[in-house]
Amino acid sequence: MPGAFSFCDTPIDPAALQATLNHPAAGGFVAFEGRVRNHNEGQTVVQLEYEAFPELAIKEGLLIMDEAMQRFAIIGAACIHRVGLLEIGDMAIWVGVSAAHRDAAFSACRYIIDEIKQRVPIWKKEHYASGDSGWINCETRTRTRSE
Amino acid sequence: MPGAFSFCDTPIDPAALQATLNHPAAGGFVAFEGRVRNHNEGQTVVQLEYEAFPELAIKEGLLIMDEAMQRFAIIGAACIHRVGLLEIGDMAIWVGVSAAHRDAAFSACRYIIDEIKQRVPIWKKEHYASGDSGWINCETRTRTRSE
Amino acid sequence: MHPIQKDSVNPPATLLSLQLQYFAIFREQAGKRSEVLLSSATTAAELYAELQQRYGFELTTSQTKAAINNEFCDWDRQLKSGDAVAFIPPVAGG
Amino acid sequence: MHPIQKDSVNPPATLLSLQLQYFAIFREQAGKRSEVLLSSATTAAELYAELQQRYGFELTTSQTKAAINNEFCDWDRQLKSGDAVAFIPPVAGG
Repeated sequence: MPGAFSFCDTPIDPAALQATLNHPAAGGFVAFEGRVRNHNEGQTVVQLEYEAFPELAIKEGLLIMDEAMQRFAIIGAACIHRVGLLEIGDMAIWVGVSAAHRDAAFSACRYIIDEIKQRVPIWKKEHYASGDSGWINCETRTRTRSE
Repeated sequence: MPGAFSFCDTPIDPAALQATLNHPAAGGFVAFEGRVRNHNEGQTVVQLEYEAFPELAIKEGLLIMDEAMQRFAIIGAACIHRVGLLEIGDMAIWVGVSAAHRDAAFSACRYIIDEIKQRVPIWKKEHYASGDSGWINCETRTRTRSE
Repeated sequence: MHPIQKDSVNPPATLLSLQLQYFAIFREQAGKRSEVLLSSATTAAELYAELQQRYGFELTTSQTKAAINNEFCDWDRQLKSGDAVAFIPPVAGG
Repeated sequence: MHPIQKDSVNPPATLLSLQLQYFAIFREQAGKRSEVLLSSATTAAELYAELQQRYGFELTTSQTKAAINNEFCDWDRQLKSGDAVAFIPPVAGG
């Protein structure tokens, strides 16, 4: 079972994706869901925008899934990331991993989300209650823009 | 939000329980699902039976949930464990944890399932393709019983 | 409290009425889910030894835990009449 | 390969036709999603320096990655005419 990585621009419904990871040898399943938080570094977030470089992001995402399949004794892994405008509480990413034993499922799920956050070309722009907005990890390293 | 721990004797549907963990400050959610595997220690498992000591198990389960709420920066945690006769692929346990950040959610979810497996009075009897059956962690420490 | 004084609280002749619950492998080996037992045991450990003799429980006290009135307890816990006692074989939930 | 020989493959007068894509903060600062650019840059780093001048990109090359034809590449990667180039500001998925 190869690892799956995809994007969507509508609400994530993990049920169908999770069903692809079911396997009679799978004793453990771990899922991570990233959701839009109402705060970040002391600011009140009202809305959030995700943008991806799709071709490169899919390529890098699939590479990470393959790395997870190689490094951990897992049966299947899948990830879907949403792009576009999201509201507080909306699911931005879902990662699911099935394995015979829970240790590999936890480790692989953690590996996948950590690597995605570091390597996959996806950007997040937060819109604050103050009216400000900013591209996370970009503006903070240069100056704060007010728009 | 106190941690929730409960038993059921019908298929687990985590959706309603997971909804109780939603919170606008929750940026990360981690779930663990334990399912009935088709094999264990070289034997083919065909069916599985869970039995609990309900009063003590609920007490110990709630204690573990409280420990997780104290030890990790999490927003909510819930667990449901099924008892009775389960088939291959059936969900035996679901643990869900929401937190502002993923590190706490992963750590707490792992803590909860590890402690439950070690401390909560629930027993598992596997029925094998060979016709044998055995109480896990009990028979293996004494002798293998054929019934 | 001197141990000898402590033991003398329940002289050997006194039989306690105990409510036993059996789970998992103990339920199968005892052939019952529960019973009321009259016992001369004064501690959880003595009661377990009695049940090992009666039902052939093979798990040692290091593999097993004792619970009285729905709380885990030490093996040297003194029993009193009316106690609800259960012994906990190695668990395997999740 | 001697570096001077390598540089001479693209003499300064030659303009390369490059397909640029801009994402996130670069898209906003450039004011466009993509463009075809005629450039005298010979490496990804030279091209990025040119765009910093043109659009005021403030992120340094240590904060940014280069990608050519949908693959990450080194900053000293030689450009050739027709390359699709994108610069990757710090990512924040998940």
